[in-house]
Amino acid sequence: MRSKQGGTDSRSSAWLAENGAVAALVVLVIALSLLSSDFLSLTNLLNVGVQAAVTAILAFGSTFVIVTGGIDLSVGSVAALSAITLAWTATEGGLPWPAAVVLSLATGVACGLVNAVLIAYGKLPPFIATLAMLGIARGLALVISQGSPISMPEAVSHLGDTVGRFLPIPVLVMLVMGVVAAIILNRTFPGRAMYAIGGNEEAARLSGIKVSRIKLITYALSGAFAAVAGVVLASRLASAQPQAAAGYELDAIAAVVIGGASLSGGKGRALGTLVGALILAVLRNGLNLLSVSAFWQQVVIGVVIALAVLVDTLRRRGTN
Amino acid sequence: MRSKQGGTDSRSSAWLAENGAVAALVVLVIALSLLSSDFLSLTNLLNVGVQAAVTAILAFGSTFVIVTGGIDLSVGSVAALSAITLAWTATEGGLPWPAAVVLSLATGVACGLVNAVLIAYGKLPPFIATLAMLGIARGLALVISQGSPISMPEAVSHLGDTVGRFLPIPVLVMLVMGVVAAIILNRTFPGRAMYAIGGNEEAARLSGIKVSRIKLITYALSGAFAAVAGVVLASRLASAQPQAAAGYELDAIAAVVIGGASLSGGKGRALGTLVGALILAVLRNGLNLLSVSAFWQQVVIGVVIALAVLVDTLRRRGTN
Amino acid sequence: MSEATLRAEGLTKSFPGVRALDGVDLSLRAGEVHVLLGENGAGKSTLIKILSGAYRPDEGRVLMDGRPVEIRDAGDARRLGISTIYQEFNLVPDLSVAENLSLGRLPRRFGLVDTAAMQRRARELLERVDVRVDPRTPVRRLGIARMQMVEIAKALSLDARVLIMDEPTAVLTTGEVGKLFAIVRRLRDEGVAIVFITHHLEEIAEIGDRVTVLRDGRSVAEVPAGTPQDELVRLMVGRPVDQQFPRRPAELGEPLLSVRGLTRRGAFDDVSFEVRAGEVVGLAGLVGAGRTEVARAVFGADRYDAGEVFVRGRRLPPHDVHAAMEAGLGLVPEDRKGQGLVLGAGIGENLGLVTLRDATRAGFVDLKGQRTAAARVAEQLGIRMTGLDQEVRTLSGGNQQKVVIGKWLAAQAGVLILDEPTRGVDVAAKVEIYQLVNALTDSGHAVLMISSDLPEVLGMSDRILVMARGRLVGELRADEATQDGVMALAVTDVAGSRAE
Amino acid sequence: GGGGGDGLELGMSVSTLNNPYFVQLRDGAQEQADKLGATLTVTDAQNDASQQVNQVQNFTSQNMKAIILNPVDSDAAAPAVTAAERVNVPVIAVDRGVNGVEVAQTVASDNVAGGKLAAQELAKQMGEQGQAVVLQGTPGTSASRDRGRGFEEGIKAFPNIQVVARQPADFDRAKGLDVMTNLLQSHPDVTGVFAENDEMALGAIRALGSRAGKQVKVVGFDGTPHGLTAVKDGTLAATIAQQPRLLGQQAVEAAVKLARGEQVEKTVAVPVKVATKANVGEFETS
Ligand SMILES: Nc1ncnc2c1ncn2[C@@H]1O[C@H](COP(=O)(O)OP(=O)(O)OP(=O)(O)O)[C@@H](O)[C@H]1O
Ligand SMILES: Nc1ncnc2c1ncn2[C@@H]1O[C@H](COP(=O)(O)OP(=O)(O)OP(=O)(O)O)[C@@H](O)[C@H]1O
Ligand SMILES: [Mg+2]
Ligand SMILES: [Mg+2]
Repeated sequence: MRSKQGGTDSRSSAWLAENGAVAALVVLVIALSLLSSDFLSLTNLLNVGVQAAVTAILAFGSTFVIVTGGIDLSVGSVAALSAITLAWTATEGGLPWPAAVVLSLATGVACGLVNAVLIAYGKLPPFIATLAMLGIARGLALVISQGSPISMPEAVSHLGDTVGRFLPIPVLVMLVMGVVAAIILNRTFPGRAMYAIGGNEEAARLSGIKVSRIKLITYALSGAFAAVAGVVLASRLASAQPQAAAGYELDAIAAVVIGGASLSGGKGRALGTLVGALILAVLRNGLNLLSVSAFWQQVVIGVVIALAVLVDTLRRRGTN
Repeated sequence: MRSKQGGTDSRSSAWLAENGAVAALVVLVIALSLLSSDFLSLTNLLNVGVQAAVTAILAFGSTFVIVTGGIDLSVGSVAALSAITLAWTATEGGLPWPAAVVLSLATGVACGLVNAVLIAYGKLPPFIATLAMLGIARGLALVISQGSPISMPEAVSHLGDTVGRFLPIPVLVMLVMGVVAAIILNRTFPGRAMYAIGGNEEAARLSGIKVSRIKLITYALSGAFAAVAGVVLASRLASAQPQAAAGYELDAIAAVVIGGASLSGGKGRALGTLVGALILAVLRNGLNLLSVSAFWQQVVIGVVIALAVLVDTLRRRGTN
Repeated sequence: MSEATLRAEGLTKSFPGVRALDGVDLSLRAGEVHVLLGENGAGKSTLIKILSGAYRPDEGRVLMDGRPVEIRDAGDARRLGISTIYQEFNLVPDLSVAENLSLGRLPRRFGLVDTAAMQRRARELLERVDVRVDPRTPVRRLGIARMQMVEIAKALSLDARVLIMDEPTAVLTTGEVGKLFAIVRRLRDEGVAIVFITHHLEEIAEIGDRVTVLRDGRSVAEVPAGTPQDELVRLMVGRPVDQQFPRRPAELGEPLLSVRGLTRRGAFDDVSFEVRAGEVVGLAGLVGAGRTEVARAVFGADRYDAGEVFVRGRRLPPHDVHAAMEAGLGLVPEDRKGQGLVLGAGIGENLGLVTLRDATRAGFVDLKGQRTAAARVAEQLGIRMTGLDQEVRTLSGGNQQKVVIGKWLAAQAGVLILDEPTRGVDVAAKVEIYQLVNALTDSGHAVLMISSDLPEVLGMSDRILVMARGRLVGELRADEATQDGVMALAVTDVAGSRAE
Repeated sequence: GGGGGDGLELGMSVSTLNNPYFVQLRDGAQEQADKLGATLTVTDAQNDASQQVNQVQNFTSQNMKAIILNPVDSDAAAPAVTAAERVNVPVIAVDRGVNGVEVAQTVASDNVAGGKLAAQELAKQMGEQGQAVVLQGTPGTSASRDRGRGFEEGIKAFPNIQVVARQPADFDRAKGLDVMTNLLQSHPDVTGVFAENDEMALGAIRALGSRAGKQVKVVGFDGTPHGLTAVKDGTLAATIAQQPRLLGQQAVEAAVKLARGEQVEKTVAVPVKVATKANVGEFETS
């Protein structure tokens, strides 16, 4: 129940209620720092950040799509295709690297636009359109690269380094993309329109929102974020791989949903998505540190994901 | 517009409109028989049937779930776990094979029930609950098998053979499971309740349908069908593999959606799902016959899936 | 009077299996309230959806100020100054009231949404329609009546030349209707052309200037608003309808439903009442009085904190719809789209939903029996459809409402709770429904009827309970109740009874 | 512990455990670690190069004394190695090399050479003539690339053998079965099959039925237990045995030495061998 007293208190609890995954993350971090003495060091935490970066950036892009009630299965493949495009045009193609970077982003956007056209004008279910793109983009990445990894241009590879002595650039990029996603979602017209479309597409249309145009923007953004993720990934590996980020779409979607979004649309926030991606990364990092046997890891990851979201939904039910 | 004359004509066209994917399948079959002289032989068509079987059986199970508006990502893993359970209990465990088969089905049902409890009582989004199960079941399959394939008991392996000279048993099993799924969906109380829940869960609840109980049945069925698929797959290979059917969940969902279901629930039919699975199998078979290069295959599959569903949605728009 | 602001000529629109509009003409002048009248499914909503750009006509054209115009989408309509309140809510449940009010036209500064300006605009608009609600509240939390007021506020925010209102009063109580009419009169005097759709005939004389009557997708007459109601009904239905409330009191029996001390903090407090066999009990109150909440709690749809519910002397477990139904309770919910219907399923399917369990033998559903029963109910209520397989989504609003009621008629509930049962239903069908209520009580069943339509409550109830702010504040016998009497109770201020 | 590796903590990142070959690699390493009294932590990178980088980073946070890396991809492993060597943790590459940076030791069998051997053995068994098909692994993986390249180079020497189809079956037994079934429709006269791993080969054998080992010769790759059994049974004509256990053992041995500050060879080549019915007894089949 809402009360008028207790401003800060109820605000912070309201904030927690809306960003419930935070609680799960905190519990996880506490548990892991008790279980492993290596966990709570600065280097390790930065590692977790770096390891979360690619998933988080993909997931920010997926957040737009999921907020509109869609789904994007192609993000992993598009990330690989964009990275391959960059590396190939910069090496074989002989383009200067800034041009290659632009081309790589354009590739991501183009894939997103194709998805959007199929969905908004062809009326394909997003699942099918982006599943098709999952195959197409992956196939094109293989075709362009002839199946072999391509070295990244030196200049771009520095994206995998650190600034100063500590701060890894992937973490920086992740935070910047998160802020961009948050601003788009909360403060821009297309962002608000995404919520309206996901909440009630017909109402959005009858309120004069150009639904198809907003969908174009949505999937283009998802493609662009995927391209950034692909470039960050390739920079970390110093090489663009045609098989990179395979299967990451499920991680990205999981991060968004753990972060509080609903696959039926209308809900979701960039901050929640970040927390979702961090939960996944912390979990994998922790299992490595605890030397959980490889076969058991998948079991443990599954159990912990279920528990994390369970904690969240039960707590939410308690407050309501 | 529907007219009162022309009974049969409008009936068959109404049937086509509801089972639109059939048109796409026909086009595909015609195209392939023109492109490859080997395609339209009885043996090859039976091959296609066998190759569709596992996906189709998984997809029948997913149809229940998708009709209720849920999603089941765990079917591939559950199939592998069930097959491993069978093989392991029959060889290492020394159980007689009929007992092992029952145990294997029970394993599938148990996985489904865990999914359902998390979803219906824990209020987890189906995506998260079944993603967790995807990891858990796969992990358990690896743990039990220690990562190595286990031979199937001889008796069960005959499931991969043919009856008489021609009819492959996997095709038979697929057809039987399809009929079972169709009857459950169309004629039984739980089936009709699934449609109501997928169409409007609140309205279903206020009409006296025990939503949680129906969800238990739904996911348990999905698990049972996954177990059957796993056993069929392992019989074909004469060996249960811990990594079998990895990634099949996307194929299964794609088959259901190509078959006319909607991921938002309330729609879907067993026949459509069968057609969806056949489209995927025909496509893969055709690409092999045509010797399309490995790198291009994924591109072609993506394009054809998009086109197939596009044809369907455009035609549907035409008639309305 | 002057040249028509908006004219529609020969509008025709077909859907699969039905011609919804067949050459309809309409002329709308500045400064008039033009009432559209017609049975459920006559084509009123289809007509206004063409004017607002939601549908494109198959034939015909629309002129504004004598010039033909193309209205391809909502944006076009807005640019032409046409603003519409649809019959079905077009709000986004998870967004705030303020954002819904600015949907599609968010105020922007430096490219970013100007939240402060949005809140300011929302406050002004809510003030104009006199609704007290925090603009930051998500729309989902508003009751249906207040959602309607938000819709009205949203339509007003456009400062339109043409304002179209599709059954805005269907879910409002007398108080809100008064507020709405005051606004409508002011706009009319400012020269706005207003289209007004209603099934409450008494509202026509009160607010209307001219009436266009639609029947079977054709415009059959244009008459002044002062036309006697009997004549309007004859034009609309094609035959006279005796629209007296035909309540036929039945013999009272045992108490079938007793509610004792039912409480949910923040919603209702210490509610106790009884409904006896053969009785119709009306539950009246202002919007937000908590009637819907009480009904849902009794039926087991929601939790409650304290109190007990008995049916035929047996105590019901709380929050268990299935048990309530087994005991013989039924609920026709107020929100037909959200709670009553499976929109994507067929009419037959929906009508059979409640009886699905009973029609099951050994796991298999008797589909044939279900269909026969559905066909009978559809016939009885005069549901206008192309067949039992037509998707409920594509029915007209009133016909959807008939389906919601119909599925409970088929179930033969011992105690039927009706929450706004005749919302959007035309006069002829209303009488049908009243007759069915009579038949229920004649055969020893009981009915609890919640309605914001005071004449209906007064006309159909044997006893009237009045709620205010979550409490029962009074009880009136049918013969002693008057509109003023009920209203006086309904505005009782029960201090501190509701946490606000 | 007899080997004097007491309590040494070693990390090992395996490219995938969804494949018996790598399971054997791990088992070999584990046995050796147990024998030497070292503690070995094994992680599964699930064929994802970046997850592997993460795992190596995590090993360094855990202060592992040496890291055994079974690269998902030779190129993509370089940053992981750099990260480890920055904090002076020696890295041993096993099964695949690392391109671009130097590791303390590379223990590998040569996939390209193995591919060539496969071509020669297949040609021999086919009588140096006829039609052959290739079942390719997951497109874009280094194993598929290298084995495929070796095979193509090797088969060139036999002008009377025609490779009539190359189709991917993703290293998966079920897919091997389906793809082979389909290829038999369009190429009924094939007499030779090269599968880029044993799993696909075993699938192909299912597809061939009684023809396997008689009219049609199938050559696999890896020498997994099931593969070797099939060789013994005569259905699999040959497999290129890589001795994964030996690879694992060698790697752990080197890791323990390095952790104790001793010197090791830059490269250890564990030979690939052709296992045929004649010599299959020499290979361990457990
Ligand atoms: N999208 C649609 N598809 C098919 N039929 C439709 C569709 N929309 C409306 N109809 C049909 O058109 C006819 C006119 O419907 P409309 O909604 O205009 O009626 P109405 O006059 O507004 O009725 P009510 O008073 O019940 O609101 C009905 O028979 C309805 O079933
Ligand atoms: N003044 C108020 N302050 C806070 N919440 C309110 C207020 N009035 C109503 N509500 C909320 O609105 C909803 C109920 O509104 P609703 O109008 O449906 O009630 P009702 O008594 O059934 O009235 P009606 O049947 O006329 O719609 C509930 O969620 C209730 O808590
Ligand atoms: Mg209407
Ligand atoms: Mg109400």
